[in-house]
Amino acid sequence: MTRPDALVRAVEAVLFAADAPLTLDAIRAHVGAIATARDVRAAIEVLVEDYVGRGFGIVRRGDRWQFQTAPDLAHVLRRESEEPRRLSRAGIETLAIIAYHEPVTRAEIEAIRGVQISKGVLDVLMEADWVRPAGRREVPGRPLLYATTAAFLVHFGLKTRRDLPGIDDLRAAGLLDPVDVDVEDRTDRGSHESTVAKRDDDA
Amino acid sequence: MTRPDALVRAVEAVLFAADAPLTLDAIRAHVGAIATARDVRAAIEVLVEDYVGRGFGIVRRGDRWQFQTAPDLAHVLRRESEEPRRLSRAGIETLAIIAYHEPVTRAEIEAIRGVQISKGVLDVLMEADWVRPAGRREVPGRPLLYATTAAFLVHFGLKTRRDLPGIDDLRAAGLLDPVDVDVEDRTDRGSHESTVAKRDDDA
Amino acid sequence: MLYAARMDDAQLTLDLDGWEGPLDLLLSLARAQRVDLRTISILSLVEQYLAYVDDAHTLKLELAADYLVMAAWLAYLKSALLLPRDPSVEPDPDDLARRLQHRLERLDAMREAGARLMACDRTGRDVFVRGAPEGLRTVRKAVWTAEIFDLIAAYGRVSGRTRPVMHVVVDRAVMTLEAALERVSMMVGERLDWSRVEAFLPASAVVPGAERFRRSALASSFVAALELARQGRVELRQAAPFAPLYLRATPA
Repeated sequence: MTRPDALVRAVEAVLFAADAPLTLDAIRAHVGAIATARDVRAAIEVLVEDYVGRGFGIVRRGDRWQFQTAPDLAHVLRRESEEPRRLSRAGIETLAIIAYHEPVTRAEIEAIRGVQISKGVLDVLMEADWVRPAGRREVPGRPLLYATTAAFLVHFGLKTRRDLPGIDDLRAAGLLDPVDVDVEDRTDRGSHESTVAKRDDDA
Repeated sequence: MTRPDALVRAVEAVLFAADAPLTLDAIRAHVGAIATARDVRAAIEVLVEDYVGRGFGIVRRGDRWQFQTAPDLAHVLRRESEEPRRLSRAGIETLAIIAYHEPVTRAEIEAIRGVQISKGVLDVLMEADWVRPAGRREVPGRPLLYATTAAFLVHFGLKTRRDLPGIDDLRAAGLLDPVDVDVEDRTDRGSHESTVAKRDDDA
Repeated sequence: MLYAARMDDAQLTLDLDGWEGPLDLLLSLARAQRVDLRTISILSLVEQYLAYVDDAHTLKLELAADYLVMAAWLAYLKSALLLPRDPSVEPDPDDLARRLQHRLERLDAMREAGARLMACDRTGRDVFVRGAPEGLRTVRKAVWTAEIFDLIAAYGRVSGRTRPVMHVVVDRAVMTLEAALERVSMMVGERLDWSRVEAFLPASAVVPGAERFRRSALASSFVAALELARQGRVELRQAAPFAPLYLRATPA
C-alpha cells in the first residue's frame, strides 16, 4: 500500500470521520487553509485512485465527496443468517399427508388430520421449498392443490414418493399405534371441525 | 495501492461499514462461513499492514476490531465544540481503580480512595458504558463487583486491559494486590469497624 | 457525635479546603515533600498532618469528623512509633506505618493511572470512528429441518388416529340409500305386478349369515320405496300394520 503524503492522509481521515458528504471547502476547513481547493481536489483524485479495487472507496455526490463501501459487496453487508428450525408437529403431519396423498387440497388435508391447519403451516412448508401449489381441483370453489417438490425428495433422501413406506410397513414398524390426541399442540387445534375422517385416507 | 484478494476486500468492507467493533466471528458471519477464523485473522493482519501510514487504519480493541483515524491526526479532526464526557476527579479515580483492580467491590474502591463514593459516581461510569456490574463477591453480604466494559477499551484506545498504562509496573510493585477492606479500614478509621459491614451491604 | 457526619448521606464526601478526605490530605502533604513515597518518613508526615489539622482554625468541626478520627489514629501511631518497641503490642506500629505508606502509594498510583488513562487516545477526542457507517444487517432466514423418520412417524400417527373409524365403516356391510334407490327404481320398472319389498333385496343379503346386511338392505330399500312413492314413481300397499309391504310401478 502506498504511504500517502500528509495532505492526502489528512483528507482521507477527514472524509472517513465525516458524518455526511463534504464539499472541498468543508474539507479545506479541516485540513488547513494553506491547502487550496485545487490541492484538496488533487488529493481526492489520488484517493479515488488508491481505493480502486478495495472494499470501499471515495464517491462523488454532486459537489460533495464521501467514502462508501463497494456496491458489489452489498451482499456481504447484508448477511443472511440461517437458523435451523424444526418443523412443528402440525407441520410434519401436514407434510406427511401431502407426500402420501398428493395432490391434495387444504380441506382434504384437514379431513385426514382431523384438525384444521393454521394459516402458517402451509406457508412454512412452502418456505422450506418442500411443498408447492400444484394447480386447482376442478370442483366448485376450485380449491388449490398441494404437492411435494423435488427439494422435498432431496431433503428426505427419497428417489421417488414411492419410496415412502406403505401403511402395512408402518403397521409392521409399530408406527400405527393410536396416539393420545390430547398431545396435539394447541396452535393447530384451533376450531375443531366435525369434518373428521369422512374420507378414505388410504395412500 | 494494492488490490486485495476477495476475502481481504470483504473483511475490509465489513469492518468499514460496521457501526461498532466486530469480533472475528461477527466478521466471519458476514464474509461467509467458508472462511475460517484463521483466514479472517490473516486478512485482518494484511489490512493492518495495508493501512500503516494512512489516515485511518484497523485497531484491535479487546477481541474486536475496528477502523479508526490515526491518533496523530487528532488536530485535523477535533471539533472545537466537542469535548468527550468530562469526569470529576472522583470519577476518574474510581474508573482507574476499577480498570486496574477489576473486579472490585464498592467497599474496595472506597478503601483505596479513603473516602466513600458519593452517589452518582458509579452511575456516571455505568451510563457511559465504561463500567458494568460483574457478579458478586462470595463473602458475607455478597457485595456487587464492578468491572470495565468492551466499550471502555474502545473509548480509551486500549487493545486489552494489559494495555492499561503502567499496569505491569504497578502489579510488580504490589500496588494492585487484593484490597483487604477490613484491615485498610482499621488503619485510618481507628476502632469503628462496624461501619465496614454496613458499607459492604450497600455496595 | 464525631461520626455524625459520616451517617449523613449528603455529607459523605468531606471537602476540606479541597481535600477529598484525610487520605487525600495526607497524600498531598507527602507529595509536597517531593520525595519518593516509598522512602517517605511516616513520622514526619504524621507530624505535618497533626499540625495542619491543629492550624485549621476554620475547620467546621462537625464536618471534619473523618479528619479528626485520622488525627487521633495518627497521634496514636506517632506515640507507638516513638516509644520503645513493646513486642506484646499488636499490631506492630512499624507494620501500621508500612501499611499507611502502602495506601498512600497506592492512592497516588491510581491517581496517576487515572490521569494517564484520560490522556489515552480517546475516541471522539483523539481518534475517530467512521462518521457515517452504512451499518451491517442480518436477515434471519429459517432453515427448516425434519428427518424422514419424523415424516413417516407423523403419517403413522395421523393414520393411527383416523384409521379405526375407517375400519368400522368397511367392516359393517351396509346398503346405502343411494344403492337401494338405484336398485329399487330399476327393478320396479321390470315388474308389472305388486311385489313385496323383500323381493328387491340383493341376493347377497338373503344368504345365511348376512343378517346384518339384510337388515341394512331392507331398511334402505324401504326408505327408497318411500322416496320413489313421494316422487310418484311407485305405489305402495299394506293391509295392516306390520303386514307385508307391496310396491309396483305407477301405471302409466
